[in-house]
Amino acid sequence: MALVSLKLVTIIAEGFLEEKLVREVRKLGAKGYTITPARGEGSRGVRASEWEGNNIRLETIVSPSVAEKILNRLAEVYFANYAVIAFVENVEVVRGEKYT
Amino acid sequence: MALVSLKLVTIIAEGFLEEKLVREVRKLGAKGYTITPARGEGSRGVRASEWEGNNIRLETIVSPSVAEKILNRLAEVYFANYAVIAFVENVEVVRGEKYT
Amino acid sequence: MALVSLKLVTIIAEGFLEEKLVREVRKLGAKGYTITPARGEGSRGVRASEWEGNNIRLETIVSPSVAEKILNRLAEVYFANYAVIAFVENVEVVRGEKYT
Amino acid sequence: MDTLELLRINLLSPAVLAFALGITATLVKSDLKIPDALYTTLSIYLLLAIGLKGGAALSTTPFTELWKPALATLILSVLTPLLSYTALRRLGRFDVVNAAAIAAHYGSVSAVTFVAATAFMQAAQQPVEGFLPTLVAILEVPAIVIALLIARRNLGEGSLGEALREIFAGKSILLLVGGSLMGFLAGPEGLKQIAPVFVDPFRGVLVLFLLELGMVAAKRFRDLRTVGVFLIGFGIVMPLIQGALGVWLGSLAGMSVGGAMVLGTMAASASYIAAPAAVRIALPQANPSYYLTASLGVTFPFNLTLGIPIYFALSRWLHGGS
Amino acid sequence: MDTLELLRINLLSPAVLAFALGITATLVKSDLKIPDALYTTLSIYLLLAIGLKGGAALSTTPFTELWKPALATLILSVLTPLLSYTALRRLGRFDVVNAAAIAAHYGSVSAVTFVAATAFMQAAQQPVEGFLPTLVAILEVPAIVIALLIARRNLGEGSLGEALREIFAGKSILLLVGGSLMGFLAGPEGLKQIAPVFVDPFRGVLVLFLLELGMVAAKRFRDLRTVGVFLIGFGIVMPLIQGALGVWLGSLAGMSVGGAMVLGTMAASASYIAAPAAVRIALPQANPSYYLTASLGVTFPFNLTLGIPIYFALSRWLHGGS
Amino acid sequence: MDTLELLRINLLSPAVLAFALGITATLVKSDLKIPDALYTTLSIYLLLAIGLKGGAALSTTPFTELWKPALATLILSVLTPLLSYTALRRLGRFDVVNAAAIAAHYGSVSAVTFVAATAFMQAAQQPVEGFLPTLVAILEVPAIVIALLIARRNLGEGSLGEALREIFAGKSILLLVGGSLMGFLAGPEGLKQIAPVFVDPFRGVLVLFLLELGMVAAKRFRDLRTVGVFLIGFGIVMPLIQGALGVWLGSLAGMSVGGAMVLGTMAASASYIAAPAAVRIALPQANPSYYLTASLGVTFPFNLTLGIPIYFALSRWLHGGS
Ligand SMILES: Nc1ncnc2c1ncn2[C@@H]1O[C@H](COP(=O)(O)O)[C@@H](O)[C@H]1O
Ligand SMILES: Nc1ncnc2c1ncn2[C@@H]1O[C@H](COP(=O)(O)O)[C@@H](O)[C@H]1O
Ligand SMILES: Nc1ncnc2c1ncn2[C@@H]1O[C@H](COP(=O)(O)O)[C@@H](O)[C@H]1O
Ligand code: NA
Ligand code: NA
Ligand code: NA
Repeated sequence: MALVSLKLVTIIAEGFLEEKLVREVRKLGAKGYTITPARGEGSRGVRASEWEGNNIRLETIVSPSVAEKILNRLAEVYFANYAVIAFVENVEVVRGEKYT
Repeated sequence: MALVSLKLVTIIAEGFLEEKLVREVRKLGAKGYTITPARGEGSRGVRASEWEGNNIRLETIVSPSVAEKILNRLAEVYFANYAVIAFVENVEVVRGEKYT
Repeated sequence: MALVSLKLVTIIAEGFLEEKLVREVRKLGAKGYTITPARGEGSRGVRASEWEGNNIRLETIVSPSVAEKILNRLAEVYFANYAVIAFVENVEVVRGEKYT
Repeated sequence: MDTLELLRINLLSPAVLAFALGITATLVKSDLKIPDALYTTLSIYLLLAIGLKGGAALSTTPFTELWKPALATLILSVLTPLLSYTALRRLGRFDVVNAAAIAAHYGSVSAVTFVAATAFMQAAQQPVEGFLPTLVAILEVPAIVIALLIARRNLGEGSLGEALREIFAGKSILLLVGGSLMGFLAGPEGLKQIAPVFVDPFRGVLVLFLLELGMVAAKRFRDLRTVGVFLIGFGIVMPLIQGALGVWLGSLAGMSVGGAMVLGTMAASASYIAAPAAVRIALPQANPSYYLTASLGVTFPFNLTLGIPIYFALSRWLHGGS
Repeated sequence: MDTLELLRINLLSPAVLAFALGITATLVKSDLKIPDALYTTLSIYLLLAIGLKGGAALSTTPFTELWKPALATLILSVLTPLLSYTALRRLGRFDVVNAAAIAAHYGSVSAVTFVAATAFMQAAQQPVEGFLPTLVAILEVPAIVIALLIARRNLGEGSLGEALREIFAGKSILLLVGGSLMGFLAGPEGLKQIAPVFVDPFRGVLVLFLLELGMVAAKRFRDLRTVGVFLIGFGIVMPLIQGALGVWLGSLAGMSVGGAMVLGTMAASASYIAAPAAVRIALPQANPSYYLTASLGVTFPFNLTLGIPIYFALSRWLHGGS
Repeated sequence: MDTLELLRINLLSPAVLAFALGITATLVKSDLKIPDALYTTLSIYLLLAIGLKGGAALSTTPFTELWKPALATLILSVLTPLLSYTALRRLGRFDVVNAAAIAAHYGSVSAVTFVAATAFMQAAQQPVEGFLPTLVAILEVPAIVIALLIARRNLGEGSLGEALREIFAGKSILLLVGGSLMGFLAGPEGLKQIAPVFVDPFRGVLVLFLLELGMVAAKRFRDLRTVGVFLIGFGIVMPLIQGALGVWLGSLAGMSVGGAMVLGTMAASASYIAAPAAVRIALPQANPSYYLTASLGVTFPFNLTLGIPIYFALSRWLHGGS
């Protein structure tokens, strides 16, 4: 089984950003994504999201360059005004071509 | 605290495969698993799973050899006809013997 | 984009421990956490948690030293009597100062 | 009441309006989302309630009244999947697997369409046979089995056994058959105790269900282009043929105007709970875009809006009515 | 019935008691949790039910009866956000963004407060105009738009277009307006079919909803210290002013004692479904602690417990009653 | 009606049939799943509804009528955990922790068994005291506390304080006691307003609940082998003893045939909401397989099917009936 090394970008954000974030990662080159419902606390206090559903946890497996683009975009547009965090991990997948 | 290095295999799949996949990973040597509800999009279009609940995200911590067996099995039987992806990461755990 | 390496500690535990675990990780130095609902099986049999909701999957991004403290605390107090597992991964984040 | 008036009554019923609202919600990209848990709860409720009512009615129906409609239903359950399969293979040039998969859906029944038909009969103050829900269970299973058998015969192997187990143990049949048994054993007396949950709110619950189905159907609309013109036409013409067949066989079996109309609607409807589950297990190679888009994106809206009054007009005409 | 008696009736109503139970649950750190899916379901239900009832009533209301109350409502929807904005800027020294954000909430309506007011009128056996729910829809939107326009004029650009789309396609307005249309088209006859779901259980469902809102409001209490004394005072005084204005305009428009009281309560209430969503999109820089704590932690409990009987007493007094 | 006829009525009640359907679903490995949110919603509903009804009845019950049954209940709440503990230690040779954990469950009450008993009384047209739900709250707590005290005395330390807080703030007691207070304060007048939600659908909701409980109980069946023959026997004999005790004390306290029967059923039942939560906190070393399998896999099905008619026959016999 030939494994390919790729990046797993995980974004945790207030729920109402879901559609926006999906559009962003798709536009930046992600071929797919997975969302799980989440809740949590960080440095921000109350959020509107309490009223629009909770947080989401969005994962997308992408090439290193796409991962960087996603982080850049988040830092530019979202980190200031919204409750969002993101982190990157190395993962190994079968069928590497599916993700790039 | 003695930490042991193991593999975390994450499988994202259409929900109706849950029982099947749990049986598979158990048979291949996993000692436990965790499932979170998920939804997502990839290269496949519509799936029956929309009607049978959404995706699942199955995680299992296993030895490297079991991880390989799981990936092989998925590639053989599931990748062709079902909406399934899988990836592997390195994790460190306490009580390494619990997982092997 | 300057990325910082940190530890992602994931704890999977029976649901009724939620408040306790959140208090613990906060006290040991975590600046935030994210919880997703989960279910699973391991080496323990039936759990009361079946009746108090299912498992939770708690993630927190912390410095290596805090990660160690969390694992130590779990090993000391929780591993014996409760259905709990934990594992640690390396992740890269933007805005490293947010987490420490 | 002429056919136009019936059409108006149907289109302005709360159920159809809720369906339209659901479609609108998707088209304007509303953030309205029906929680999964609610959708599942409503499905469980509808199937169980259909079963309970049918079973309770059955317990007071003499067998002499029942056997002819039951036989008509069985005949439908064999004829309709064969009809669909042949049309899809010959005229639509579908391959074996996809033709069988779609045929399984059109042979089987949509529980919600059934409920909408009975709600319409209530609104039109047309009495129907109490045992009708029992016929849903009779019609639902054989069609799926036959379609899978066809595919299997043509393909060689395939895990038919597991698929059959899946169909019978599947929640859809389990609740329908289980509910019927419960209703039969508890009788009308037992049903009365739980009527404030399983009888009175029935039509109101249907409104919530159709709100969700409208949203789902609208999502299917996007795939209409992919599935091609043939399948869209099939999704409208086949219900008309199967519906007419159902109304006719029901009338032959001595059913009332309302009963024959509901049987016709059942025959015309395409399953989207039991059939997709079974097909996904037995024929994983089949493309869900075809069968889900046709049954949910075309046939369901057609039956709900135009089909139901048409089948009723047909039944009245066959019964010599106005 | 004097005002004290009204207060007693209100405080001991199942709805207010459920709110108190919810607060208690949070204060004693109970593990009671209302599932998200239930909360969403209840919201969908309440909004749809309000719409349906209003629409059905509208379909039998002559326009001559409607236009004056509708105009009064429109005037309220323009006046109240301007009033709030001015008070917040001048007296509270809030910046433009936060003042506009809070004003959007206080200009708009809280559906649950509206429902609690009508339930109270039912308990006090005071008839109200059937078309009142329609006024909710009229009052909800313009206030939000006006508040966002103010912020935009002062800030330069901003995605107002998207915010407007969000408001109109947002589930809150979609269900309210969609439900009204459904009710209007289906009429009282259609509503009767679904009454066991959308009419009879209304007040019982409100109890479940308020249990949850009590828990949420109690969580807001923790932030009371952060938001400062001014905002707390604002959260009590502004409803009284807006409520009085609403009762007075309603009376001028010829509404009944009960109708004017409910319109006053609507004016006095602060939105926490439609407004937060719109503000989060259009003014993401605004601090949610301010607007959520004020509307949920102060104004909602105030209106629910004391406000409602006060607005009623006021309406009776304005109508020359005891 | 002789005992056999009562048995038949009970076994063919919708509630028991739903339980059987749930068991079947698990045994045939159906994909039927009751959403977590629905299960939680049903629990909240049942506990709140029990409380509301009890409280409203209490508000019109003179204290002279109440004190004897309340005292009988208190006595039961002390006797039954001691009885269970002794039997488990002496005859079953369980260690202190597990014996105390199981005793906490058998001393406490199962709300669903209580509801099933009152539904059975309704079906058998046997009137019962309105204040019975209040006794549930009285019986639920002390037994758990006593069992935990025993364990603590024998073990030395243990976080009993936290466990007590957990019990009282736990959702089960909070809703039961909170609901009772709400019912008491709102009175029968207030209850009437919310009856379409909290009174009329009660038995229908029970059907959904028992469907889920059947599925859960059937999962417990797998552990029956692990827990051993003694515990299975205990799960059948102890309810009979405690049930007889309850019926007898109830009769002594002057309760009616129906009331004494329900009190007996309460005593016979084993908790599986409040007790597991408390035990998990205070005695985390106890093995949940024992207490959950015994209470859910043995005692609950036994009481639901055979126990309820037996306790009724006993009560009629003690009251000198046929
Ligand atoms: N250190 C952390 N570890 C894990 N999740 C976090 C952490 N900090 C924040 N989060 C998540 O990110 C969301 C937004 O964070 P914040 O913007 O800090 O409020 C929170 O609601 C949490 O779900
Ligand atoms: N690049 C990706 N990153 C994260 N999740 C993915 C990705 N591609 C696919 N998935 C998930 O895997 C499921 C099946 O993918 P597919 O077979 O490509 O439709 C999707 O529904 C997503 O949940
Ligand atoms: N090998 C494993 N991989 C992933 N999750 C596990 C594993 N073992 C246990 N778990 C999770 O941890 C929970 C508690 O485990 P245990 O204490 O072994 O019963 C289980 O319910 C699973 O959700
Ligand atoms: Na059909
Ligand atoms: Na207002
Ligand atoms: Na007991």
